[in-house]
Amino acid sequence: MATAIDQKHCHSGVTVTHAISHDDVILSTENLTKHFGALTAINGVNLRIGPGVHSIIGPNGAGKTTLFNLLTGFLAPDSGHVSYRGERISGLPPYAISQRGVARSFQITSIFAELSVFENVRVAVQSRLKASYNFLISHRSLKDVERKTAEILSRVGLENWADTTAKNLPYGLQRCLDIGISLATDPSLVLLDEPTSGVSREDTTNILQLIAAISRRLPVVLIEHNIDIVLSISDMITVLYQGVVLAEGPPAQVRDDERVQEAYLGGY
Amino acid sequence: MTENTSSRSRAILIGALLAMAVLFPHIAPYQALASEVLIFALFAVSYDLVLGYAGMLSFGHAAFFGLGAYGTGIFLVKMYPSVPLGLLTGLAVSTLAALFVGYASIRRRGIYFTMVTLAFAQMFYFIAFKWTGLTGGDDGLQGVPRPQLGPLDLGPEINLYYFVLVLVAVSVALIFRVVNSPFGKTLQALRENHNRAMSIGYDVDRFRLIAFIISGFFSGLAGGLYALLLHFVPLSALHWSTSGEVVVMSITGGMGTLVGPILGAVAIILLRDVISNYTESWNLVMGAIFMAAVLGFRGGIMGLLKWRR
Amino acid sequence: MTAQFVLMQLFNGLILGSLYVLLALGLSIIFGMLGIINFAHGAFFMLGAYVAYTITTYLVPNFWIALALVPVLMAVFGAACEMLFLRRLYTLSPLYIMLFTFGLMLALQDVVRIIFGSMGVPFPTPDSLSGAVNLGFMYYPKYRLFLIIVTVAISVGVWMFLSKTRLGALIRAGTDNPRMVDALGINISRIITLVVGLGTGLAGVAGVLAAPIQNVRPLMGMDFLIDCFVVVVIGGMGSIGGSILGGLIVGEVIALGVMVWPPMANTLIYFFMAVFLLIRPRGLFGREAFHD
Amino acid sequence: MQRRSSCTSKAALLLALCTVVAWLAGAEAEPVKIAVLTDMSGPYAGITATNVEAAKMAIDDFGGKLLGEPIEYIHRDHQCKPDVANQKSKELYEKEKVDVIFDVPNSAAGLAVSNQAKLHKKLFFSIGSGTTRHSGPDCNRYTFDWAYNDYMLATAVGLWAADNLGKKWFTITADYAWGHDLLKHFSATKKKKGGKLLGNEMVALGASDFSPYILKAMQANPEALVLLNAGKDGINATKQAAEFGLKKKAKIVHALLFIDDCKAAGPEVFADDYVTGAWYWKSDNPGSKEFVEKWQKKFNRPPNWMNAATYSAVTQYLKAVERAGSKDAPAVIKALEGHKFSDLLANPGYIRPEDHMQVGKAYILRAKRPEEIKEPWDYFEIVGSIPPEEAYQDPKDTGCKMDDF
Repeated sequence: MATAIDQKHCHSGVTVTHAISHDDVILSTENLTKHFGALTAINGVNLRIGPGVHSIIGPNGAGKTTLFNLLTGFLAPDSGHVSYRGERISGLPPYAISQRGVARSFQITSIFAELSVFENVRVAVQSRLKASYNFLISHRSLKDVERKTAEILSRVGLENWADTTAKNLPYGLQRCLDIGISLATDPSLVLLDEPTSGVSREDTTNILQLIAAISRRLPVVLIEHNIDIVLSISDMITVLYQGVVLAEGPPAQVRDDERVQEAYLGGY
Repeated sequence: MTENTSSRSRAILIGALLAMAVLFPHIAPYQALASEVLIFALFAVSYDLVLGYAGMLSFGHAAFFGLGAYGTGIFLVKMYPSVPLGLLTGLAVSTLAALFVGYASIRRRGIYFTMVTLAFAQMFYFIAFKWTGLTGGDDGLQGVPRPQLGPLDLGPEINLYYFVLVLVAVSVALIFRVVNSPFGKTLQALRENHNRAMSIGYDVDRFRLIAFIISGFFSGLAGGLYALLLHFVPLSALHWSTSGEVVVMSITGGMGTLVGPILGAVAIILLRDVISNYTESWNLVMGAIFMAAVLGFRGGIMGLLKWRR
Repeated sequence: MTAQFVLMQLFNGLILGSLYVLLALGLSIIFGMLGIINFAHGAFFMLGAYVAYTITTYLVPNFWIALALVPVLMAVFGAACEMLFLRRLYTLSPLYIMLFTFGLMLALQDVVRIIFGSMGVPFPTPDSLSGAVNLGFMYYPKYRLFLIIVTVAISVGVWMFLSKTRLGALIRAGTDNPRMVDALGINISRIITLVVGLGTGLAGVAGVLAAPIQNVRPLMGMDFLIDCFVVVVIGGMGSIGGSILGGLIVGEVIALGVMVWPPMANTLIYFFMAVFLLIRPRGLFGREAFHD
Repeated sequence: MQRRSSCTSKAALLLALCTVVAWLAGAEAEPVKIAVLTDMSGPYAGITATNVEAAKMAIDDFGGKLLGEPIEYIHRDHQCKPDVANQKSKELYEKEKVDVIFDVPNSAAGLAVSNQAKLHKKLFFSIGSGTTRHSGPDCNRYTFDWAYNDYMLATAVGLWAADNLGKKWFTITADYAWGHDLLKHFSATKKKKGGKLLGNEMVALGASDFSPYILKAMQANPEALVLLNAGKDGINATKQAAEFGLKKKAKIVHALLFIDDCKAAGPEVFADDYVTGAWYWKSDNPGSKEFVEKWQKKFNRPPNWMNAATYSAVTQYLKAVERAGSKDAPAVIKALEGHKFSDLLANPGYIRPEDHMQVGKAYILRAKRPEEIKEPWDYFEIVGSIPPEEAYQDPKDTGCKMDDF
């Protein structure tokens, strides 16, 4: 497993630049803040996301998932804003943000349980079409959608499971399907929330390979618990602690940061 | 793969259903009951679009059924004796009502959605109850005519049955189409996982609203036909118990299958009619059937059929 | 319209509200636990009145004994229903459990009709509580005052039980998150039985208390059931405090509506609920619904 | 061989001919078939379900045969739902080929069945539903309204109350068509008698709490509180009126109250209240005692006045068929129109040809106090009666335009 990760690291490592130049920034936040009652979950966060794999780490309750929810419109910030390709997207509903090209997966597997694997992806591919509102034609008539669905399925390694009902998939494959659904929306940025949590070693390898493959085409933002994975796969790491950015930089720099070590040890 | 065999078996199923529908009034206890069964089958199918496919437990569908009936009835009684125009009026009224109720309630989720739909339906009931000049109040809207339709005399029950059959068959076919359209597939996705559907770019509330309106449209058609069948509109068409009835039919038959709610409507209406001829305790019998249905064959009649297979 | 009348009307709202509170409490905790609307709740209410009638007519002609026995008997009945039937259904969609309770409602009402007839049975006010007392601003029936006191006592009792006892804490935890209680190694199914029993017992008490001022008949629960849905929704599904406050609010809305435009009084609560839910989507103290 | 076959064919022909003749003859003497369509499981079932027995008894007492054929009988439960009533009436007229339907309580249901009777050109005797529309704007040649209507209920007791209880009244009205109808006729009576209406409260159907209305009534201090409601509403209102002590100050007058209500609520609830009745089981009309005795023997309780009305309607229908010599609807209708008779219900009774209302005396009943009741079910005392001319609206004013066949 270690070798696999190392290899990936080599692959993606090539594209890394330390400071992302202004033109490369796809998504950025400015002074993003969110309170839940007395708790400040996210506090004045400034993020700049560029190409490659950008990981967000931090102990439980650091505000990682809240950050994702703010980026994708599931939550509205109390102050500050999110910009995507120069457009302010905070305040937009989640579907509008998705339509602009930001895809996400969820920490707890989020698929369409009673539908077939094929249908899970098909409906996501279809989401880009106005035809989704058409209730007078057969869904089978959208041939392009079917073709693209098959393509996505093979990309995430589910081509042999197309007719299986999603809830009957083995857990590791459900996580792949979750990622597949995100990819099917033709995104230009992918946010993955702990894609390997609760997954067996073997499946973890598969998923990491998948992420690496994706990151070659698209920028990926990753929330991940496993420090080893993070260090091996990321081009950039942001450390959140109690809603504040504690440290930011390439893996080596973050690894050596004393505050990070302290926070992490304290957090666990 | 199984595409061919499944489409052939589907064709056989549809053919068998249609053949049965044509013969039905001759084997049903009486002809008018056969029409009633069809009308409630349509009501249940259109309700299933909302409950079974979009996953919204509406408890206010009596409003659309009842307003369809009143719209049709009032037009026929007070304005002009034409069946198509009457039905169109009923459809317009119920669709508008569905738009209004849907718009107000669609953002609520779960049980709160259910209760808002109930609240609006109760208000329509109250308005119909009070506006006696227009609706006849609790005496019902009496004396709805069944004017000649071109060469077709709708007076005899058997003629009305075939008229109803044609409209119901076309409607059910349309609803089947809706369910298997890109739109219908989206509905099922958002029923399964609301947040996921939103995160892949679907304006979930909009889909729910459209589904609600389509459902209200066909419920209104069922209501309009009911007015023709009865020659009058009972106020009870708007009562919450009518909503309860269609929910029960859907669940008993098997939600999210379309065929299930049809079977549910057929079974419940026929059973009730027949049982009530033999015993005053038909409520006890129906209650026992519902309980046994849930305990015994889960997933409704359709679940039972699948399980047998 | 005199001030005295308004005051009296507020009092009447309190009485009506009291019955709603008792019914809604049971309905609400069962909802919190199982995530279902219990359609049989109105039938439990009716059954409570009939059990009291049977006790006072055929066993001991004493209202107080009936008042003490009925909640216990009804709780046992509810718990039995849970253990015999509902328990088998938890793996299904809540809709099927609702259909089951709907069937149970029809069956119970009809069984009572077959045994006691559809016209109902007499149920006089107990002698010690008949007549009126002078409240200073008006004469008010003793029985109604008694009803308010009992409701307050029961509400406080339920509140104390749920908030001060260990068992109550478990129930609250179970209502919040059944899985968590299970994870703590506590037998959740026993807690569910207890909650259904408690809810049914509360419906039974409401039935006994309503009997002297209502026509005791098989369908008496139907009139209350839908109103109670409104109460529970306004209060917030699964919330104890919400049921109490919601019950009183609905009682007062009806009572005050009666003064403004009587025929509208019963529909007013639906209008009120619709507007209320548009402003406060989860009711007063509501949480996310179970099968949201 | 040849001959033999011709022989058999002749025999077959003869047989066929015989069959046809027999069939034709049979068609000629098709038996009279009557149906009772009533509420047997809904809210009125406690009053009306036994009407089925009353009809059977009437047929038995008639001899069970008419026009040389045994009388056929069938009944259906409409569950108090107008849509079910409407559908069941179609079943009865079309599939079961009944000649007449009796009863159909609930105004909406009654009106719907009346319309079906007209469409099918068969008879309908409305008994349970009280709406004046049957003998008013919605009258038709095929519908007869038996024993009572809302006008009679409100007017009779109003006239009597004005003379005997006092002229200051307060009304509590059930807020639906039936209640409004009663209020209209009651107010007219009040005007005629120079009474004074101190106030009226409209109460939503299904309201279980009457205390605010009782309180308003008490403030007005009337001599009589008039309850224009029925069934559980009547019981609830009366229970609560007693609770607030209103009964100590004023008499309560009901629009509709049956012995079954007294049994259900307990006699102390209605003690000393007044109501109109079309009949009471202690009345001494011809045949009344025999009917009650028979009923007592069979059901161990006396009949209510709906039962008597059903018995009377069925009997009068059968007699009309006998007079007409045919079950043909127009012939039977002509035999009924303007007919005068005396039976257990009405002594004398008269079927007005103008609006098909069957009229008779209206009885004023007083509910006995518990200590006055010496015999089970003897809840009422007849304290007066109002002649039909006063109890029923003049047919000129009903708004009925009787149509042709």
